[in-house]
Amino acid sequence: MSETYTLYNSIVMDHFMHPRNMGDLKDADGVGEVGAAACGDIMKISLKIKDGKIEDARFKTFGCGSAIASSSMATELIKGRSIDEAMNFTNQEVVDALGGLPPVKIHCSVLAEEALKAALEDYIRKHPETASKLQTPMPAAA
Amino acid sequence: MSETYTLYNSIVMDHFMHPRNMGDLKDADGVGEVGAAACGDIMKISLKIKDGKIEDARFKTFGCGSAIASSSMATELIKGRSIDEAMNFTNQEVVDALGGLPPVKIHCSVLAEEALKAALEDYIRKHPETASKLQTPMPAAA
Amino acid sequence: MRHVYLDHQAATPLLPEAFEAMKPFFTEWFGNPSSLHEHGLRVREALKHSREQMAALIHAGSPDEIFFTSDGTESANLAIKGVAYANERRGKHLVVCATEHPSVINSVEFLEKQGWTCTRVGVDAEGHLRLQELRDAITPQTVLVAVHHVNHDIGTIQPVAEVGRICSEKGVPLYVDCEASAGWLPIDVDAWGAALVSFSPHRFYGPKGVGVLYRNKKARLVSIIHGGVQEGGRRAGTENVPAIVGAGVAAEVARRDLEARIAHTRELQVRLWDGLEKHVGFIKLNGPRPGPDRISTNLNISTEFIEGEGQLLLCDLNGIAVASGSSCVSKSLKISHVLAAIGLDHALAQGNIIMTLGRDTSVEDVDYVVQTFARIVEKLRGMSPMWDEFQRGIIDSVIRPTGRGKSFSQHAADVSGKSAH
Amino acid sequence: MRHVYLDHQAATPLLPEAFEAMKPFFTEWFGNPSSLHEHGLRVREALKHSREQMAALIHAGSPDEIFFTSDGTESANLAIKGVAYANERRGKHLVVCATEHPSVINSVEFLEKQGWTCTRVGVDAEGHLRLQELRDAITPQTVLVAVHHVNHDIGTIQPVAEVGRICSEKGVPLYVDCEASAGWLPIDVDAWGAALVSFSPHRFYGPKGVGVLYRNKKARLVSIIHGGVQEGGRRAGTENVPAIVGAGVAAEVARRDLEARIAHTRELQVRLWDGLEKHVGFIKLNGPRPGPDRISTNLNISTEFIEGEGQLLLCDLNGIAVASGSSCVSKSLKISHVLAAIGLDHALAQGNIIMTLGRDTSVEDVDYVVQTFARIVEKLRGMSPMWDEFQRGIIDSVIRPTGRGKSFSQHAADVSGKSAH
Ligand SMILES: Cc1ncc(COP(=O)(O)O)c(C=O)c1O
Ligand SMILES: Cc1ncc(COP(=O)(O)O)c(C=O)c1O
Repeated sequence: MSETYTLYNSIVMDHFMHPRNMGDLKDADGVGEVGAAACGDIMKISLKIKDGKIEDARFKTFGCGSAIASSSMATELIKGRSIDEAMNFTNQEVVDALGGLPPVKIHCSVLAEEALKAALEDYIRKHPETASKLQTPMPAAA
Repeated sequence: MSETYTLYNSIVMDHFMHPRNMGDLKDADGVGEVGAAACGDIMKISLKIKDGKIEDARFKTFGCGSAIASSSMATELIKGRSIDEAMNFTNQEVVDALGGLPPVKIHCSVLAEEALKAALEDYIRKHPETASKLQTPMPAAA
Repeated sequence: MRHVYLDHQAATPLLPEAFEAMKPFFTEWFGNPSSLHEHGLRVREALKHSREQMAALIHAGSPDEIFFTSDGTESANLAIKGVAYANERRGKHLVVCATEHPSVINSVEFLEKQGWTCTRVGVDAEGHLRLQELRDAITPQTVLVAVHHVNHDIGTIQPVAEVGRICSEKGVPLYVDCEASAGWLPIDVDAWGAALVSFSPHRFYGPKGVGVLYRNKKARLVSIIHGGVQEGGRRAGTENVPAIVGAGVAAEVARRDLEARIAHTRELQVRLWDGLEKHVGFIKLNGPRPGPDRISTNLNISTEFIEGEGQLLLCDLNGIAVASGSSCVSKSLKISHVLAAIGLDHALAQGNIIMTLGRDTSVEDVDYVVQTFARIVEKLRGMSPMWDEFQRGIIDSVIRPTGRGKSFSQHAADVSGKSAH
Repeated sequence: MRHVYLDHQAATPLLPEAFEAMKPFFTEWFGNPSSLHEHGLRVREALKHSREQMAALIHAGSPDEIFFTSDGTESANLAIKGVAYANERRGKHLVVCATEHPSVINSVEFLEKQGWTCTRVGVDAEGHLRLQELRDAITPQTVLVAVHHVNHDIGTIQPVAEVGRICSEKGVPLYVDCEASAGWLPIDVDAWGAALVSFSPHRFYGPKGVGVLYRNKKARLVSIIHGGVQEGGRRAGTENVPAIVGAGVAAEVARRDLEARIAHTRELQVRLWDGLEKHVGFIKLNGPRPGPDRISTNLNISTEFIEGEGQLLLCDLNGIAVASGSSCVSKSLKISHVLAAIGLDHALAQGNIIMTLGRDTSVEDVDYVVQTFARIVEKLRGMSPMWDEFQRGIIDSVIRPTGRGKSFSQHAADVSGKSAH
């Protein structure tokens, strides 16, 4: 391999080669699995939530390099956030933290946002008592 | 110049570079000047005729390399022939003697034939007594 | 780290002897072949020689039937549009194979916008053109049949000689795109009865920047790039002399080494596929098995439960250069229309990798690829929710169905809310 | 024997520094830019760099506005047809200058067969486009105006900036063919307001096999060679990487040396024409005098009473490479349509020779050419019946009429039985 000629920038490549938080959480409080109809990628995010805070996050991804990097980065970013903060998470945060993605690959970061939201919704569905405390209204199911 | 890379074969190049019989005949017995409408070439052949034989021939040509070579070769070929023989002269003789011409340049040899015939006609016009002795009927004027 | 280049379908290194032959034409013999002086005439000779070398490679009757273009794509465009425009008054119908390269398919689509109609003939699961369907597709308005020799994606060798017989029976000219076969398989334009054949020497160790179109003298063809009277009036524009010279050398070497190249790559192809099949589970070869129906250089494989780009990237990081999807259009990241045409399950089309062998590939290279690829697949499956869900019986395998769980496509549709295909 | 190459309009030798830059891309960095692995990505970078070098040469706003094709002819075809097809619904009328290169004229003729109409704007005796005629030719259906920067035949510099003003006033995109000027004159696409500009680096010491098309982002353009998604979908086909790399270097050197090249060739141009005018009688310069209206490299001369090919051949035999008629179409031996458009007398069009200077041409070269050419003319006039008939007062000179005799054209018509034009 060459250091200089890679398809993605060095942050993306690093997250692709050494993904953070890869795997499943044994006793996940919320799990979201979403797919992108356009490209066929599938992403799954599991969350451990305690006292309204995301304590831990894991991902599994079937998809291209930038999809893997996006889910790795998304789980990194989300850890420690409150549910409310997490509900306001957008794909742009992933793109920025990765130092940019090729235009044709922006949808990978969108998928990461969607997987996270799906996991949060799953948590809220299972814990209806939390819903009333949310400042952000729950988004319509994808 | 390179010996190998020339537009025409070596015979044509030789006749172009060292034309035979170039010039005018002081007391020509017949002179023909013809032009090719297609390419704009002009060729003039002068003949010295004695006892029904072509004693000498000269040419002047305004035209491309193969036109000059064709007229040079035509005058060479025609010397010593009888009027009758000369009347049967065709451009193919020129082409063959030159070792071939590019297809787009065959008309140069035709022009040489025409110039020769025009010179012969001029001679016959000036010497009507010769016409009756001809075996070949005189061609219609070009 | 070992470096193994397995993307010979996309590009090949220039032969040193071809480069040597090209060198003087850059700075010394730089003339324009249209010039009437020494500089022009010298390079005109060189073009003539290359034309002879091309004619010999494909058994063309005369070097005058060889036209130089800028690449295989332009040759395909010229063949399709040049014949269509030349025969406009006779008819406006074309017949092509559904798995042609985009340079053919998209040329045809362009003509369709201009009022032509086209029938796309289907293929079987291994990519073989359906001959009866082709025969039935030809109408009195058909002015051209286009069938590739070898598929660029899955390596299927088409029954070109049979197609040629049908075409001559029906009196319709046949165009054969030989881009994926020239230099790697024997080509005999006369035996096939082909009116037009195209290929590109950069696929067999020639330089980029030149394509070839063979046209039988009897076939009508008009130019599509208009201007000067170069290439017998069929391709205007200053000829790429050095590339044409190098291409000629590459053609000559290809002709000389053809048998050896086939034997060498066939051996490696079998070894590579056997190794992969043994060390990587849930893997499928697309197109025919190594043998008379498949070109010796190409392996198109689908690895289940993981996606192609990740495989490609990890291969690259391990020094292995491969392609995914359709090598020529991988930028678009779309699943190749060839895989769609053979009816490949979406799950398998996603995990597609193309490995193409070359004359410099070695046994050690192949063994390194087998080992490395097995590790890569393991790593990616470890990250894949689909692999996990397969283990847990939620989804099933397409390659070795267990009878448990729903299909990948169904699952993908469920989680994305839309059908995956 | 001295060797003097005076056909820089037809071809130039490749710059050694360009060749050096190209070398590794043949055998080492041979990848296909569409490939997603290291080999592909490396050459993709190289294309990007060359695009930047091209953009700088013509002051384009962004390298993304630079497209690579195979040569100037293809670029012209793409500009004309690509804009015409893209705007088909808006209108089907084009305006071009009558003295465009055949790659423009014949592209337009092709479109005319497909239902477009085209107005050809005339030129004056020195080849300048008639601006008012151009303005009047533009209609609401006009989708493109095409005007070359410098005429390939007679070196006339066109008032492109004025044309640009008219076009932006009328809201019609302007395409400027810069093949005969790029690398030899400053080009500023923005100052001109040009929507499209084409040129070919092999005319300024770059390699053959690559052409350039600049397209302003606002101009609509569709591709004419269909296939893969290379060049932003506007030119399918595997890119000629080494040539593109070398072309970039040639563009950079051209930009750096532009002033020096102009000064050097202008001095030689003046010296050459002065020498010829002094030592060869009955000779005429076609196009404007050396100065702001004429490119510094080109001399197009007509020598009376003799024909062009003979001059060219004798020049060649004396080591001097020149062109005759229209350099790009000299194979057809037809008198250039440019000479016809400026109304040049047939007698003078016949005796046409084009000499184009380059950066390596020296004062000694020029003096040798003057001497040698004078001898050549003398020799050919000695063979010419026309020269003789002029001496004898049968025909008259066009260049310096004596009032005696009929015109050459009349005489030619008389002896050929048909009108000579
Ligand atoms: C003004 C002009 N345009 C276009 C062309 C065609 O360019 P190319 O020979 O690179 O195809 C030429 C060729 O000489 C030219 O002079
Ligand atoms: C079968 C086939 N035809 C045509 C082409 C286009 O050739 P090129 O890339 O030389 O333009 C390709 C390219 O890979 C191909 O595989």
